[in-house]
Order: sequence, then structure tokens, then C-alpha cells
Amino acid sequence: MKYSIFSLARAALSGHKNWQPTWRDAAPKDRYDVVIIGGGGHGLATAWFLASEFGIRNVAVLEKGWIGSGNAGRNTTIIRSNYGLPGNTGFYELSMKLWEKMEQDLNYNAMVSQRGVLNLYHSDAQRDAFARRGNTMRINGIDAELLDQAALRKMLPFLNFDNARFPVQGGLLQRRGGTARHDAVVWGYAHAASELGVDIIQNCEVTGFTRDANGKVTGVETSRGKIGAGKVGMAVAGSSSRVAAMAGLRLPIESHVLQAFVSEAIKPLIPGVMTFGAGHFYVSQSDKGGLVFGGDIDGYNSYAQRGNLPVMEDVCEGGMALIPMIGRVRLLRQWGGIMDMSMDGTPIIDKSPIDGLYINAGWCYGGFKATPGSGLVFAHLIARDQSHKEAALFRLDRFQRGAMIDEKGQGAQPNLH
Amino acid sequence: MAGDQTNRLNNGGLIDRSTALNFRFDGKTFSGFKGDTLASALVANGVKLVGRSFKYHRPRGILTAGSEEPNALVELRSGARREANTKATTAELYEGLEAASQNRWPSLNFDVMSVNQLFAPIFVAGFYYKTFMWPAKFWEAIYEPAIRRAAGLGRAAQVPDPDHYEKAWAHCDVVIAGSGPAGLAAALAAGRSGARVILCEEDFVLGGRLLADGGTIDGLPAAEWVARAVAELTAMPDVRIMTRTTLFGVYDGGTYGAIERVNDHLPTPPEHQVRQRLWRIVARRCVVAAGSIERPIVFAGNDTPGVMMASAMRSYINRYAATPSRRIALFTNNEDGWRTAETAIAAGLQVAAVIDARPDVSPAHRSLASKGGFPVLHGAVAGVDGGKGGVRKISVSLTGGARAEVEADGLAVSGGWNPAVGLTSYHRGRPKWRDDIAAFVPDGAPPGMVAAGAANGAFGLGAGLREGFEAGAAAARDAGRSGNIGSMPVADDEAFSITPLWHVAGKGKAFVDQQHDVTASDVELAQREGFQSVEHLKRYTTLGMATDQGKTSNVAGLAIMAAVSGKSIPETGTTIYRPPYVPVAIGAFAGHHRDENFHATRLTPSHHWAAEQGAIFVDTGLWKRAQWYPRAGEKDWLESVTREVKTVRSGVGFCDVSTLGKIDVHGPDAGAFLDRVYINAFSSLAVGKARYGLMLREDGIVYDDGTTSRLAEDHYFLTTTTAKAGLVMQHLEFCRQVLFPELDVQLTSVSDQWAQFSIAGPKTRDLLKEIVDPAEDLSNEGFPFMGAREVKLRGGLKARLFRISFSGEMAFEISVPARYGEAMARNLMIAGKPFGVTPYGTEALGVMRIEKGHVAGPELNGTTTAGDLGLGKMMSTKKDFIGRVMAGREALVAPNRQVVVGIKPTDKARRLRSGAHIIPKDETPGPGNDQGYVTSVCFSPVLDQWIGLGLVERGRERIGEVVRAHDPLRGEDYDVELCNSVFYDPDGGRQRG
Amino acid sequence: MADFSWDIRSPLDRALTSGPYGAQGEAGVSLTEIRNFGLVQVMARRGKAGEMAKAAKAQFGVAAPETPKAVDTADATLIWSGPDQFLVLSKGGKHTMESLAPGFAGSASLSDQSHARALISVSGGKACAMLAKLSSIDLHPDVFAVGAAAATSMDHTSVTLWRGKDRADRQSVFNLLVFATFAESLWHTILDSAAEYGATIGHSEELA
Amino acid sequence: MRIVCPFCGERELGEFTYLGDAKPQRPAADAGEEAVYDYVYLRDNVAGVMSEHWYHGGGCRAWLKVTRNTLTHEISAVEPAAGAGAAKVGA
Repeated sequence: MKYSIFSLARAALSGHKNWQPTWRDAAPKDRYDVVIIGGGGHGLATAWFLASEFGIRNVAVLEKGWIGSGNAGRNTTIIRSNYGLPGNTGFYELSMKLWEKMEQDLNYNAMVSQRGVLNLYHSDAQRDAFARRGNTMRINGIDAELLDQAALRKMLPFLNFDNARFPVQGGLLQRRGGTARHDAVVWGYAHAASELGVDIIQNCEVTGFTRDANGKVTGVETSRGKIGAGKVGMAVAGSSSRVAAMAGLRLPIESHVLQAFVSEAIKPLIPGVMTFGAGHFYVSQSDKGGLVFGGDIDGYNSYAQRGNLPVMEDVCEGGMALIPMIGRVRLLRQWGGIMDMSMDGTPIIDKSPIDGLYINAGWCYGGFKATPGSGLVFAHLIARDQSHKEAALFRLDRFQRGAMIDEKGQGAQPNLH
Repeated sequence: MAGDQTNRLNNGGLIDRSTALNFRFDGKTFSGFKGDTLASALVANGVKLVGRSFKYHRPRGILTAGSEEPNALVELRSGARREANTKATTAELYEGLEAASQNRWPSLNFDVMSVNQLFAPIFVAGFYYKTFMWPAKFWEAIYEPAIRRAAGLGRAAQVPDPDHYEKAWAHCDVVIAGSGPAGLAAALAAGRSGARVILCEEDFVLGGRLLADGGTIDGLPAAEWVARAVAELTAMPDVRIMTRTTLFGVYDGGTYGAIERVNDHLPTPPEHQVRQRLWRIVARRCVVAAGSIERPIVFAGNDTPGVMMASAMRSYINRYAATPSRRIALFTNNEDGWRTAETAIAAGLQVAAVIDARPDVSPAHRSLASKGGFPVLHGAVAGVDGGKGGVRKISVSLTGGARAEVEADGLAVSGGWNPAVGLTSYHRGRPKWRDDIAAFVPDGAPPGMVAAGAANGAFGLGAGLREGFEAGAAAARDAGRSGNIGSMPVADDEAFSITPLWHVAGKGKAFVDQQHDVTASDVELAQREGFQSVEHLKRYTTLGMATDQGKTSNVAGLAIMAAVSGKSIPETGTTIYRPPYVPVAIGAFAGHHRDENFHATRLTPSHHWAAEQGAIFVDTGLWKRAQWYPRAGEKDWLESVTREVKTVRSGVGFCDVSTLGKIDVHGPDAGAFLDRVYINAFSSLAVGKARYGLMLREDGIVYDDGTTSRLAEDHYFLTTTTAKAGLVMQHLEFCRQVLFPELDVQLTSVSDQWAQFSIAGPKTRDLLKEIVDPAEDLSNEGFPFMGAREVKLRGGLKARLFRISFSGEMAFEISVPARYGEAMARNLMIAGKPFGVTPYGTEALGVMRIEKGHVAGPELNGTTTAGDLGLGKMMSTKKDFIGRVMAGREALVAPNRQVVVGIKPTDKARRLRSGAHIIPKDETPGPGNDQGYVTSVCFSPVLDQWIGLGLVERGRERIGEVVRAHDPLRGEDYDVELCNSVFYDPDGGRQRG
Repeated sequence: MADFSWDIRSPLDRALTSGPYGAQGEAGVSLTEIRNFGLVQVMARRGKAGEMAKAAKAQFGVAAPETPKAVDTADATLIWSGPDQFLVLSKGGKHTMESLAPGFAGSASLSDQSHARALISVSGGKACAMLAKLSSIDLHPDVFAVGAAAATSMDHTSVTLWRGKDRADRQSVFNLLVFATFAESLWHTILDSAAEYGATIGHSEELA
Repeated sequence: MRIVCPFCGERELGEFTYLGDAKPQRPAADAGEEAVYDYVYLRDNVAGVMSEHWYHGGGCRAWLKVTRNTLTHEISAVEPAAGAGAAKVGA
């Protein structure tokens, strides 16, 4: 069913009685060419790219709850491609280019809004590090601007320039960065994939893998029975270690809780996305009017999907330090998601050591912005058995080889990435 | 007096009629009384239209009398203190209060945006996902800005919040949320047993629903019983009663978040006082006596001003002596709703009719109806006639199909009660459904927490007291308190019969979530489009995401979803409950930590002296460090820094380096310990000597560096970089306590004990001779390069002297106990005066280290190896140490790694900038030939040009090669030469001389 | 030869202004900086806890605390500062590294901390209420009685806190050792916390 | 979260720093690269009860082994690291 203002107007005349489900709620078949575990943004995007780019339509996406119930539905909706290291830079820009045409590709308004992402700096050393990163972006054909304090005073007069412990000195701006409506991304991919014949199966939890005599994965066992598969891809951020363990694999990943917060809806106050460089705080304002903000992970392994007060306070302290006009704005909701924190802060998209099983994991807290790119390169890997050129460095064996991609330089300490 | 409080009853209520308060709403002046909320004062003044809704800008009035209010939201106060979305129902009235309605233009009465209602057929749930996609560019340019302007509710202040906030800790055995009958009973039981109790009440008066509904407890009128209970509790030293305080969240280990609105009931906080205080309450047990929330019934026109929750109407009449309406109709599906009819009659108001959805009405109520002269209609409200002026006429569809009309100016609605299951569910608990009360009740709770009374589904007064008392007693017992709890308060239990009714089908918009304008047909549409999970429903329609957090809407929404999808309510389930229980100001979570107080500040021992000298300070972590010391006539920082460097290189200068981390490493195994944490050997270091050391992380990457001296056989003095001081201490303690517990070694931070100064320059010895006792031998033989020992100063003070150099000059570092730090700076100036001494700051320090090719923070960036830094040879092959094995991985020893190299522009007049990338000459920059970047730069007074260090692919093999420094961010691109990273005195003769 | 003076300056020398602070009326909190003290950290060597305890007993005549407590001796207070370690806080610096070293030779390592800390005494009817804004420790007298000590944090900064004997007017007394380079910053936070109760500010050479 | 430090008693989360899983043991000097790789990088990432290293840096500076459930955050045991309080070893 094609969505447009005309279809809406027509539907209005019939009291909206004729809308079809946005995606088909499928029951599992015995076998698929490809089974994707995980009905989040990455899994659904992978399925859509398999169907649309690689012609593989006999695909199932298995979701243990409702689609988008994992990190796809509990992030802070930021999209950007402002990375500094080879491997990341090209990949996230690939993703950004896909964001820019997503809505037309999917016939679904995911409210991709390129209002800019601004990383603020507060010291010369930080400025130099941003300059290095910004130049990397420019060399890779990505937009980036280094702004000084005078420029920021004009652009964002409400920042704390004069009364701050760590005054804002400038920032690295990517104008093409911004936000997207996270749930709509999930629904859009579900809608478009479903139209191409992909089976989206909710309330279907994977409980194990079936293997043949050679150890090759031949399918999955689920709460809704066995499902055969030519290939199985896992895109289960937050549960990667648990699912991998069913296949006997240990991953270079820890699960941590990341909290996020939204304020009451207020009239437009903050234009784009900004990140505080002297504390843990980033913020944007949703189209509905809520300030959507977050900070650092709580710092301890957790699958509880909820956090504790110290981080909540730390984030709000950062917010008040940067934007002292938000003191009377009220925090409305807090929630937590499970982050697959990898050992170098960078994702893993690779064939697993087990034939037929493909891994898409370790997104840390950067998975949302990667959604379309991840879908494309994972579909490429599954379809061609070969890494997409923009994901060639996201290999699982990079830790054994010493080829880490460590943007923050924190080493094998996941809670510091 | 302005305003005449037309709707105020002559008697009764918990208001102080002797204290009249003037206030303004939308520019018009009214008056109310002390004890009023803004909502009750508006009710008393006959104001019905209070706000406009989110999407359709429909006129809205006051629905509730508590923190669950979805409609009566205002901008409270003005200017920098303007608070958007403030619930009029909880805002305490004060003299001079100013409030404005929101989300309307130009006025509440005439709101242009109400044309949105005309588009309502299109603006259904999720309509925006289906359109605004073409052309792509139009989204950011046109559609989105329009949507953003239209959305939102109130306006936040656009200047810094002038008020102060703070945070505090409290500890107790039992914390109780709510001071209704269950909460007070719990507090009495726990308090009498000797427990330390904290009783939190979000209202400014204790009593909860007793304030509006009264009753008889222990034979006393409720108000009297409350007063006695409060007096008894107040007399207990370990019971703390906190009004205006909402327990909003429960965290791990029995930690509870609470917000105290200390001074929100005043125009501005008194001097030295905060606006709000965030409490972290640590309690062994928690009794949730947060009551329950009456829920609406969804019917056409249920959002018309004048439609009000039945319990709220009783609150306004009984507690505030304010009458929302003169002629009231009541629509109920349960016994409790009838109390509003009783209240109305008792207050002398007219009851137009009671519309009861249940098949039967009790004989008592029948006789009430006949006495009151109003009809009882069996059926349901199908529509409301009225607009912004409020309810005029109500149409009723009677059981059996007939219609009736009721003329009234107010409609009280009771759809039953929802226990406040938030707190008990915040650890991702799911409440369970109870058919008998048609409501969700807690099913378990976080450890240590229990719900009691209405919050647990025990709606009767007697039951509430009983549950509260028992819960309080049990909680105290669990906390080990065993005092005599006395007798339990007793009251009768009212009958509670309910026939669930969620939604009355009919024409016109029937609102489920009033604030977000989510209608029953939106829920049906969501179901049709496959958004059947309650979480999908919430996200697709935005139901329950408004500032009331779904308190009045969630259960009705899922009940309607259950009905249309043919499931039961428990099968449909609830969404996940998320804190905070009420929205909390961001400023309160930040507390004291804002502006300059965001983080603590560390000051060096010579800070105040440096400030007197006019030093410019720079933030380095938490430290304030002198960056340079400008002198009169110097035109910019560069001139000052260059002068400082030249003075050091030609004479002498000193710099406070106390910010370095300093650690005493004691014990017989201290040397063996350091051998394991550094890549080079320290057990072989002679007493009286210092050595530069490099530490790796276990993954083989460089962690930190510094100089460590051996002061005694079993005592080393280790220094770290300023940035890593705390982390290195933690790392060393990990090595000591976890990895190598067999070693006898003790660690203590002495960072704050010593004021340490670097004294550098060819005249250093001359200066030191003035300060150090003449008996000390400072000659090259008596105190050679890398020597370290204690010396006596003139006057007898003992100091530590280290012959180490970061600048490349003849240099010493001298340490004195920190309280002498300022004196040391003064004395260095006095002693150095004949030699033209200058203090120098971190900039000059940086210049000299770059000239010398010493690596620092920009090169130790967490991705470089010892080899990358040119220090690979330091790695011992004779011992194991942290990081040894992983440092050997193939990619970390690959020949094409980016390594530290010197960089200088070929044009000597060119400025070099950090962050510029290195590209081979004559190649077009691209990802394939991005070979590294400039890490550190300075203007070198010695070379009279800008120089720098960089990390460049195979850099050390390419000395002399000219490459491009490519800096598109700053629009620069120029040739630079790769060179030896030691620009100054490469043989090191000066520092050894 | 130049004329040097080796003035000693406490970390709060500049920040502390004696007199009343904050709300007027009877002061709820007294804040006194103690300036003249010695502080030595004593850390037992591996397996030598018993020997260190004996040495301490011989040196001070009382047992050094092995749990979070502060023990008064005639001229010093021994404050627990972690497993197998304690601080010797002496009036006027009566116990120094030099005077302690012989007694603890072989059983403990010593580290001079005399200049690494500032010492603040907090007392008064609102001392507990004020400290509740800074400390996450339960200071109720049943839980944190006279002589109780804690190695803890305030404002994300490590501190050593112990309860002294009540004042003559029976008001609570708390002593606080804070790191010298953080002292000024923490002092301002303490003042902010005390302002609503009214405070009396002063300094003294000796611990009461 | 609150952790009962075996030396200090119950303290709030803010006084502690987390390191991670306490199960992996640092391999012997001659264990080889694969063993060290496993120690440094691979994690069981337990969803349930896990033994962890925490540092009481905001208190007594002891390293602790905390047994904690990563699904509920419930702490069931806390013990000092082998070298914390080691002066009592053999005493």
C-alpha cells in the first residue's frame, strides 16, 4: 500500500477504515534461504537490502518480542558520520548517504532531519583532536566545519560561554548530521521488506542452532519450532553474547546499560544535536518538543535495561553546565538499553568461525546511526560471503591481529568506550 | 479586592480565608486563599477554560486535582523563572502568582491553531509517517519547522535558571510514599516500633484522599484523626515528615529518589535557600502508599471543559470549598463515584442526574436520588454539548437503546480507580490484573518494597488503614525494630462494586489521552495497521507519553486495544513503567554542580602567587595551571611564551609541576613490582637515581610515562602524567592487590604532599646555590644527570632534588612540602633575580618539550605503541611486564605504522597547525593516501619557526621528505618536511652539562 | 645572600574568612580549620599486621584501629584509613616520620601526609543536616557514633571523616581531612551547603 | 546500587569504580599469545550471577571481588582481592 498525502486524504474520506497492516505479521515457514535473528533496525534493514539489492526474498526476520523492542526503540535517535579512523569513516558515511534517501526508498517518513550535529570543545587539545577528525572527514568527502567561539556565540547564544567551569571554546559541526524518528525507521524497513515478501515473525525467540555433521549451521530452534535456513545472520544487539553462546562462541563484547532521558514537550528551544565536551551530556529536541538527552553508560555489566541515579545526576549536571536555561525544564522519563560494548568501541560485521553463521554485533552505543549502512553491508556479507568494502575492517579477528579500531583510545576496557 | 471568587462556598474547606492571595492568569487578576492550588483558585473564580490541547488545540479545562492532570497546564512565573507545563492542580497559590495558558495564539479564547481541528480527519495517529516525503528537501525546509513550531506545549525560559538547587542524602529504616490513610498508618506502626522513618508526601498537606473524602477513623472525624496521627509522628525524634516531596524512583540497593519542592510555594526562594532539593533516600524498606488514581471513561466530548473526575470534583468542593459547577451530572460505573453526588448535595449544589453504567444501584443511592430530586439514568454518556464555555448539555444513551439529555454545567466522571503501580513496577515489573476491581495491582516489587492500601488495590478506608499499618509494622520488624506498635487504627470498609466500562461508542472525538489528543479511533486505527503490541500502540499513537505519563490514559488505551483485538486486558498487558513518577526539574538533578561548580577545582601550591603575578590559567583536567605569565607591553600570548622560552634557554626559569601524579612505592618488593608495571627495569636502579619509565596497558598500547626515583632500597618515588594520575594509582593498586598479591609493596599517593618545581636553564645551578644549603654538592660530579636525593635548604627545610629535564636544558626538579610551595615560588624569584629568572607556564613547557621531541598527551593517545613513540628499545626482553605479549601482535609491529616524527613547514613563515593531515606531495588527498597527522605544534624561538611532532606512516624512514600538510577544515595546504623529532640539542649535551 | 622566608600557608589560607557566613541569627554550623598538625600514613607490610599493631601499641599506648574508627591518644588521633593502614594525626606535628620510623621499621611503611591535607572541624546543631548534602554516609549517632571514622568521598573527592566528642553544648562534632589541592574548592561547596543555616567561620592552630 | 565493602561497610555506587569480569586470570609469562588474547579480549558476558572486580577508590582503595547478578543488579557476596588486607596473611 503506497503512502502519500493523497492516500491519506482518500483514507480520511472512508474514516481510515481501509488501511492495511504496515507489515504482514507472518507465521514461520519450515525453511528460508536466510534467517535473520533480531527484528530491530539492523535486522529489518538487512532483510530489506537482501530482498531489494541482492534479490534474496525468501527471508525471515525473527523477533523475540515486538519489532523494534530492543535498542532500535530506546536510543536517542542521532545520525552522524563524524568518525576519525579508517574503517569507521567510510562506513558511517555510507550509512549517512542511505539515510538521506531512506524515506523515498522505503515510502515511509522516518523524519530524517539533518539539523546538524555539533561536538563542542573546551580546550586546545580537544580542538586539535577535533581538527584531526574533521580533516579525516573532509578527506573522505564528508562535510565538517570547525567553529570557533565567536561563531558559536552567534549560532547558539544560550550555551554557557562565560560562567562555566569549562567554557565552550568552539565545536566541530557536521551539518548533515541530525536525528531520525527511531520507531519509524523500524516500521519503515518492516513495511518495505514485508512488501518484498520478507516474513517478519514476532514473538519468536531463538533458543538454539541446528547444525549438520560438519558443524555448519542449518537453522534455528525457536519458541515457535525449528526453522531451517541456508544462512543465519544475527543482529541482536544487547543479546549478542547470549545468542553466540548458543553456538558455542565467546565474543570480545560486554553488555552495559546506557540510560536515556526525555523532558516534557516544550516549544522549540534547541535547534540541532550537540554534545558537551567537558562532561557526559548530549541533547537534541524531538519534533514533538521533548529534549532527548543522554550521557555515559552506567559503567558495569548489566542486562537489566535500567540504570542508577549517579549517571542520571551526572548527565543532568552536564546539561546544566552547558545549557543553564534548561534548569526548570522537567525530566519526564528515563529508560535504559543494553549496549554491546566491544573491546575497541567498534562493531563487528563478519562471518563467524562457524559455517553459515554471520555476526553483526558490538555496536556500543552507536548502533542507531548505522542502521541503513549496517543493513546494506550485512546483507552484502550474507549474500556474497564477502565483506562489503566499507565494512572490511570490522573483522572479528582484528583483536588477535592487533588491528583495533579504537576511536577513544581506551583499549580493551569496554566501559570506557 | 480583584475577583470575587464567585464559585467559592461560604464555609468549609482547608483554606485560610484570612489570607487572601492575588494572582494573575493570562493577564487577568484574581484572588484566592492560602491553601489553594492555582487550579482550585481558578475553580473558585469560575474559570473553566485553562488550556489548549497538543495537536488539535481543543479547549480544555481542569480534569483532576492532582499530579495526574493532563489538561490544566500553564506557564508559571515569568522571565528567567518561567516554567512550562506546570500543572495548575499542584501549583500552590502564592501572593503575586503569575500564570499563562499555553499552546495558543493569539489567546486562549481565540486560538488560530484550532483550525487544526478541521484537518482532524487527516491528522490521525501516525499520519506524518505516511506523508511529507516529497520532495526530500522539503522536510527540513518546510514541513518539519512547521511541525516543530506547532508541537511542544509551553515555552521554557530562554535564559539561565537563576535559582539554586542542591542534593542530599537521607537514611532510614522505612521510607513511606504517601500520607493518606495507609501511609499514616504505616508511619505510626513503624515509628512506634522505634524505626527511623521518612514519610514523603507530594502535597503540602498530609492526609491524601482523607482531605477530600473524610470518613471516620477510630471514631473520630478523619481530619481530627489525621491531626492526632501527625502530632504523634512529629513527636518521634526518628520520624521525619517531608511534605512537598515526591518519591519518584527506586534504584538498586534500596536507594530511592525524591524531589522536595522546598520553595516553589513562594514567589522566589528566600536568600541562601534553594528552590528544590533532590534526595537520595537509603532505606531498608519502602512502603508504597501512593494511593490510586481515578480514571476517566472515554466518550465523545469527554474533553469538554467542565468534564471532571468525580473525585477531583469532591476535592474542589470539600478541600477547597470551590465549586466547579452549579448543576452537576455524574457519570459512573462504580459505587465510589456516587460520593460526588453526596458531596454536591451536602454542599448545596444541584445534581442534574446520575448516569450509572451498572445494571443496579444500591437502595441507599436510590433514596439519595429521590431525596435530592434527580434521576438515575442507567446507561452511558454518549456526547457532550459545549465548547470552550464548558459543558451545557449531556446526551445519554440509555441501557436498552433510548436516548436522554441532561442539562448541566458540569459532568463528574468515575471510571474506577487505578492503583498507582509506578514505583512498584520501575524495576521492569509488570502489574497483574484484578477482575474484582477491574484494575492492575502490583505483582511483586523491587527488593524491600511493598505496596499498601489503595496503591495495592485495597480501596476501602478500613482496608487501607489495615494494610498500611501491617506493612509499616512488618517493614520495621524487617529492619530489626521491635517496639510496641500499639493498636491499629480502625474504620469501616465501603463497598466497591464496579462494572468496567472503558469506551462509549458514539459520534465525535472520544479522547483516551487528552493531552496528546489520542482518540479511541486512533487506537482502533493503530490496531488495524498492525500496531497491536501495547508498546507499538504507545509509540504509534503517542498515547501515554504526555506530561501526565499516561496516568489517566494508559489503562483505558490498552483496554480499548484489548477489545478491538479480541484479547483480554491482561493478555494485552501494560507498557513498561518508567520513572520518574512525576516530571522533575533537570536543575534538581544537577544540584550544586552547575556553572563554575560543575566540577571541583584543584589548585597548585603556588596558585595564589601565580595569580598575583598575573598568570593566565588553563584548565588541565580539574587543575588550574599557569599557562603563561604576561608582562606589561607584551602584545599577545606568543610574545610572552617566546620570552619565557628564551629566558629559560639562555638563563633560568621555573615552573610549578606539582600537578604530576606522585606515588610513594614502599616495601621490600617495590623494585620487583615496578619491573612488572614498567616496560623497562627498575629493580636495577641505584638508590639516588632517577629513570624515565613507560607503562603499557595489557593490550600492549602505551598507558603512561614518567620519572621514577629510588630514594631508598625499599622506597621509590614514582611520578605519572598530570592527566593519568588517578588512573595510574588505580591501575597500580590493581596490580598490587589483584595481579601480584604475593609482592610486599605499599602504595600511597603523595601528589598533594609535595610542591614540585622544575628549574631549568644554564643558570639553574647558580640559582639553586642560593637556595640550597652550601654544604650540598650540586656539581656535575656531586649531582649528576638523573641523580635524585634529599637535600637541605638554607634555613634547614628539607627538600627532594631530582636532576631531570623535560626542557633539554640543565635542569632540576625540586620538591618541598606543599605548604611551603608558595614560599618556594617567592624564594625562587628572589634567588633567581640576579640571573633574570622567569616563571614559565604550561605553554613554554610545551614548546620546550616539542623542541626536544619529548612525547606527551597528544602522542600518548591510547593507540600508540612504544615503537610508534620511538621508545621500542626500552622494552625489556628479560622480564615479563604488563602488555608485553599483546604488544607483539602483527599489526602493532607492522612496518607501515604511523610513528612519531618531527615536522616543519618548508616555508619558515608558515604556521603549522595540529590536526593537519599528512599527504604525499603531488597527490590528491583521499582515504588511500592519508598517511598521518600533526599531533603537537609550537613556535620554536630557537629555530624561529613553527615546528611540530606528528604520527606519520613510516615517518622515521622518511626524514627529509617533503610532504603536504593538508588542513581543509581551516582552508590550508602547504609543504612540510619530515625531520628528526629532536629539534634542539640532539646530543643532549645541555641537559648533562 | 638573599633573604628567604619560609612562610607556611595552609591550603585554606586565602579562601577562609573568619566571621559569620550565610543566614543571620544564631549559627547552625561552626566551621573551623585546624592548621597546625602532623599527619603520617602507616601501612603494614605484607603479613606484618600483627607486628605493626604491637609497634603502634608501644608507640601510642593504645591499639591502632583495625576497623573504621578514630582513637584518641594523649597527643594524637589514630584514624583508620584502609585495610592494614591508619593515619597518625598529631597536634602540632608531634609525631613525625623521623620519630615514628624506628618503631615501625620492618613492620610498616610510612608516608608523610602532613601537607597533603587540610583539616576542617564541623560542628553545631545543623552539622548533620549540612553534611547530608555532601556525604552519603549515615551520620545518625546510633550508626556513626563518637569515634566512628570513614574513608569516603565528598563532591567526588576522597575525604577522611570521623566524629569527635560532642561539644560542651552537646552539639555534634565532625572532623574532615580533605586533600590540599581540592581544599579550596570543597570549602566553597561546604559554605554553600551551610549558608541556609548560618555559619561561624574560624581557624585554629590546634585540634580541640 | 550499594556495595558492602568488607572494610568500610555499605557504601553507595559513586564511591566505586568498575573494571569487569573477575574470572579471567592473567596467564603465566610463558602462556603464549593465544592465552593472553583470550584473557584480554574474550568475555563470557554473563547474563546472571557474575564475579567482578570493583575498586573502592572513593573510600579505602581496596580492590574487591563482587558477586553480582547482571540481570537484577543484586549483590550476593563481596570479598577483598587477594592483596587487599594482605598484611594479615599468615598472621
